[in-house]
Amino acid sequence: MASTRNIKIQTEAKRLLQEKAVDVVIGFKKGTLPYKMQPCFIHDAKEVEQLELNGLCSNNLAVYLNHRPKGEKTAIVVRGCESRVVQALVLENRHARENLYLIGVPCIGILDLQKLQADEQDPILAVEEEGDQVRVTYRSGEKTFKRIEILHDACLHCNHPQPMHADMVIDEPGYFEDQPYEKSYLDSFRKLSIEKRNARFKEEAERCIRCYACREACPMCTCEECFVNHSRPQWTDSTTNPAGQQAWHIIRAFHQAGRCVSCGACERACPMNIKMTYLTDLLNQDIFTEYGFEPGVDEALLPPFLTLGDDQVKFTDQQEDNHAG
Amino acid sequence: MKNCYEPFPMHIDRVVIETTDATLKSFELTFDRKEDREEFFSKYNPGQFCQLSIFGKGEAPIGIASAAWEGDFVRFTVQKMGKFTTAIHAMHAGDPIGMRGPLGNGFPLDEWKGMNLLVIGGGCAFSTLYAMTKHILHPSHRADYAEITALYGTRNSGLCLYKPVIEEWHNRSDIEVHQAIDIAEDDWKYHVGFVPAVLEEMAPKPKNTVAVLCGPPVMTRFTLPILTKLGFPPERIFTSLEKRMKCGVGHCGRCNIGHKYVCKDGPVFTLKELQELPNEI
Amino acid sequence: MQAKWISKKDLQKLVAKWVKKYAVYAPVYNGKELAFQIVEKPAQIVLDDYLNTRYPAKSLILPQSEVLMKYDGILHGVENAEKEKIILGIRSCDARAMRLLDHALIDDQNPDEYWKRKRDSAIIFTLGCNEPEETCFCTAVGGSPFGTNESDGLLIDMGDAYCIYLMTEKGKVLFKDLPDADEAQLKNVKKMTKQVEKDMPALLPKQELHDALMASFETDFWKDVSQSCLGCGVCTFLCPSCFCFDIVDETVRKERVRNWDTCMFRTYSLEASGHNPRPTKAERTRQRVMHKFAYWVDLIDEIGCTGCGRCVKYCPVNIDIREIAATALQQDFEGMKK
Amino acid sequence: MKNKKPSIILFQCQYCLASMQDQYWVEHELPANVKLVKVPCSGRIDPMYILNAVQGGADGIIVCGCMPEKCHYKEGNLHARRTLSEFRNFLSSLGYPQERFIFHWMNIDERAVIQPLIAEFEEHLETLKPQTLLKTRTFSQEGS
Repeated sequence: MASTRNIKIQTEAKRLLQEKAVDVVIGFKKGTLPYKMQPCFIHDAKEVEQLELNGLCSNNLAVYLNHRPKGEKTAIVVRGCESRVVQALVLENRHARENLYLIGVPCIGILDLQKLQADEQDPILAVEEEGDQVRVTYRSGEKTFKRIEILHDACLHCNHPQPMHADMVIDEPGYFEDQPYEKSYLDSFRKLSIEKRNARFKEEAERCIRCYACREACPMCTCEECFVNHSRPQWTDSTTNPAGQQAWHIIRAFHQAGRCVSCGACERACPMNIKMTYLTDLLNQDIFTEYGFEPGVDEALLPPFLTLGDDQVKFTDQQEDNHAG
Repeated sequence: MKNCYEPFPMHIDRVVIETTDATLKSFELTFDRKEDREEFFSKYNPGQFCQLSIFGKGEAPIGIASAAWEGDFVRFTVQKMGKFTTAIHAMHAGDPIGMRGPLGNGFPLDEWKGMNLLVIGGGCAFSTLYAMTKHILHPSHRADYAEITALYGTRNSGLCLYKPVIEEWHNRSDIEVHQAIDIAEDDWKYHVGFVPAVLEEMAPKPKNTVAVLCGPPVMTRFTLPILTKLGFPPERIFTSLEKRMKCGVGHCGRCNIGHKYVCKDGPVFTLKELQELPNEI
Repeated sequence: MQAKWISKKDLQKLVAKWVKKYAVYAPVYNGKELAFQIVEKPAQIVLDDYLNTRYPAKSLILPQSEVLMKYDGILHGVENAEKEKIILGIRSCDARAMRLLDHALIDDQNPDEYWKRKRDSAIIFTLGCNEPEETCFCTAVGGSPFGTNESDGLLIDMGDAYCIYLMTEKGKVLFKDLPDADEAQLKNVKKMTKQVEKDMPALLPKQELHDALMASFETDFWKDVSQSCLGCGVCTFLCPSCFCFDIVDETVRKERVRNWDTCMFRTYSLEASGHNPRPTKAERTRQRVMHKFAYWVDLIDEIGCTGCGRCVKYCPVNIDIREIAATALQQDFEGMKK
Repeated sequence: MKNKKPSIILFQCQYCLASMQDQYWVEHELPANVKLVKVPCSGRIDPMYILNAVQGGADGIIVCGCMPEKCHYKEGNLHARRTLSEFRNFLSSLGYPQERFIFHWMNIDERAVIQPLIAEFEEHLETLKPQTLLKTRTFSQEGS
């Protein structure tokens, strides 16, 4: 039985395709594994029944906008994070907003496979979601979780699960309400001594196998040529040694400063289960404190590294103060 | 067994600026060690290539542009393109350099004995054809082959490689040389036009003739149908391919077309072989 | 083929002896996940209730980063003396992959010294899979959870003991003092393995699939398949039979290094002129799948995928190579051609 | 090794040193432990340059740029100030404390300020241990 949420998504997709308002609808369909969903591209109104959205949809669909043919009219199923990506990319002139149609869905959160599969040697045979309950069948037996226990960290810390700037919003309750910006989970990290923070960072970064799944899964990684692929000059080691691994994680995160929407798609794509959203969250928290900016939320405000605001004045004042003092 | 990734230590003996725009230079390399030289010349067959190696800049596969009888050096003609070639263009005579090779199959010169040869080259891809023609023109090999016709096209006269030698070929009786440029120039004595068109005009006879074709992909794409039209069967049309390579010995995986590796099974293929492979050039 | 019988306790004692002489690699829990690591105490080894390691065992012979040469004015190959290795508990899919890599890296003219040296110094004991995972499909690509021709010995878990089939002299020496398995025991083993194999996916028609893929080459099939591909390297880096590598110079360390590379990256086949024979994800996905299911068949008449299921399980967007093969078999490509 | 002076990388905008004497000093008379990286504008300093210096084992980093409204390229210094100060925060959360990374915005009328600034910074760095947390390369010079 398709849930009412899915039926509503399908109905909207069908209407759009039948009216030829769009060429393609990007959404999710059932995957080949019980714990995976596949991104799908529906061109034909007859195929809309494939569309589904549940807690296993772990990708950020907005990533595909970067690869669609020019001028294509695209409808895309968006949750909170995806809608903010679209807004952020439109602001960066990556996409023409008029070619996009956002089918907003209040987010029900994304399940974390790592939490779901605490023991990797005990495969999952089935996952069933019923409201707040998630029933997982393992080879060793069945287990029921509360949704909140197995949500991905990024979703637990998400403050805008409701889709923004959407062309229509599916009338179904989400799992969370919007909240004011706060990433208090970072406090415990920030409070650690510098050695411990460094150790924590290295422990994560140095498991990296440089497959760049994080980069490719990230909708905000839009560079034509990534700095790690650049050969003239070669910016950093392309080898899996600490220098290269750390540089990759530091600079990747920094390129997302004030841009990352904290969807956590990078983490969920990582085959080595490396934690990395805390890096961009650290940066974004600084930026929020300094400039009050949240990526993808405001319709006109440019991200802090794309504009200089009234820095000329502020900076002058600051220097004059320094010299006076 | 020798480590197949370890380059021979070499030195640049001479640098020749080939073209008026200086994007093409020839480098003549000499061996630092006698045993390397002997190993190289015991294996070398025109049409093969080497991996030139500059530490810090990596390696690049470059076709060999000299015949063995020319001397104890190996010539490479390099176009300035990417990281490696820019680096080698900045080098002078006396600088050290590494070289691995010879790699690949080269032209099947023995198979061609007794036949006519039609050599068609375009731009800087003429280098291996030059090596082959030079090899064949040597008095000890010339008698093995019948008539030799060469067609060499460049964008303009300034971009023509090996000018003095080709000039000399024009005066020889044992080779017929045609040259073509794309746009007419004042004191140009030869053909004007693209290689496919000139070839059609020349209308060489396919009987007992092997066509060897090396050039930029555009030229190859338009010349192959002309050859077919003139009646050359695909198994007697030879061409040399280029791909990005790293190892040069068929291990690193990237230069494959279907199940063939350009570095190991090529770079010389007949049109027939290519027709049997997936179209991924 | 020799068959021996050893209790699990005795195997531990045996490993304790090996550890003194050899570098023994086995699945060990490293705090985050199971991985093949050097064993110090036999008790560390996880052989029960283990499906497979995430990071492929090929890394023991073809490490992700390997120094090929050092530079001191000229480049010198490095020759690290390899301590003899025992790799214990590798799955037969991964062992079969090593055999495939032998074909790829050791040819008569230019054998890869680095691979060969490590390979020659390794004794490999596979562990049969009594309970293969849902993503496993070794039987579909010509392997078996109890493949015997892939390694030096095969261990089969029989409750409190292992039945050990020994295929090579290297393997036999290490187990020479053990009693042979008796008739009844072997009969039990046969019965069990037959049952497990029966429940696994059916064998793919190798040649038919090869022909279908060759026909698909210039169709839109690959565009559809690759539509959701992100273009990361997860599938190939975790694949036990992928061997492509890149050679890079690390100027600071004065080393020439080889790193795993993947056909899924744009830069993999990009030429200096800017021309790329595989410009989009469609061609790159096609290369990955066809290399395994078509080109390997051309070369050695075997499918180059070993059915470990890692790419299926870890692909961030659930691109399933089994599904691609199955769809390709059903498609009418002649009709699709442009 | 105890007396080894802390290594400092000085990123210097080519326009901001107005005095010839200072310019000469920076280019020719810097102490051996200070390395100069001259850039066309402080806005040209990519975080990757800084990271390379950090990974190469630099004990301290100085970024010198122009005063506000004095940038040759109008607002390169503002850009540098925004991004690099954030990068400084970021590095400090991962193991490179803020005190090792300082900015100095130069005035046109400034004379002989850079010498004491470097000396003072060096003195301060000497009170800290050599930085090891993000150092991943074992070479003394590093490129950028």
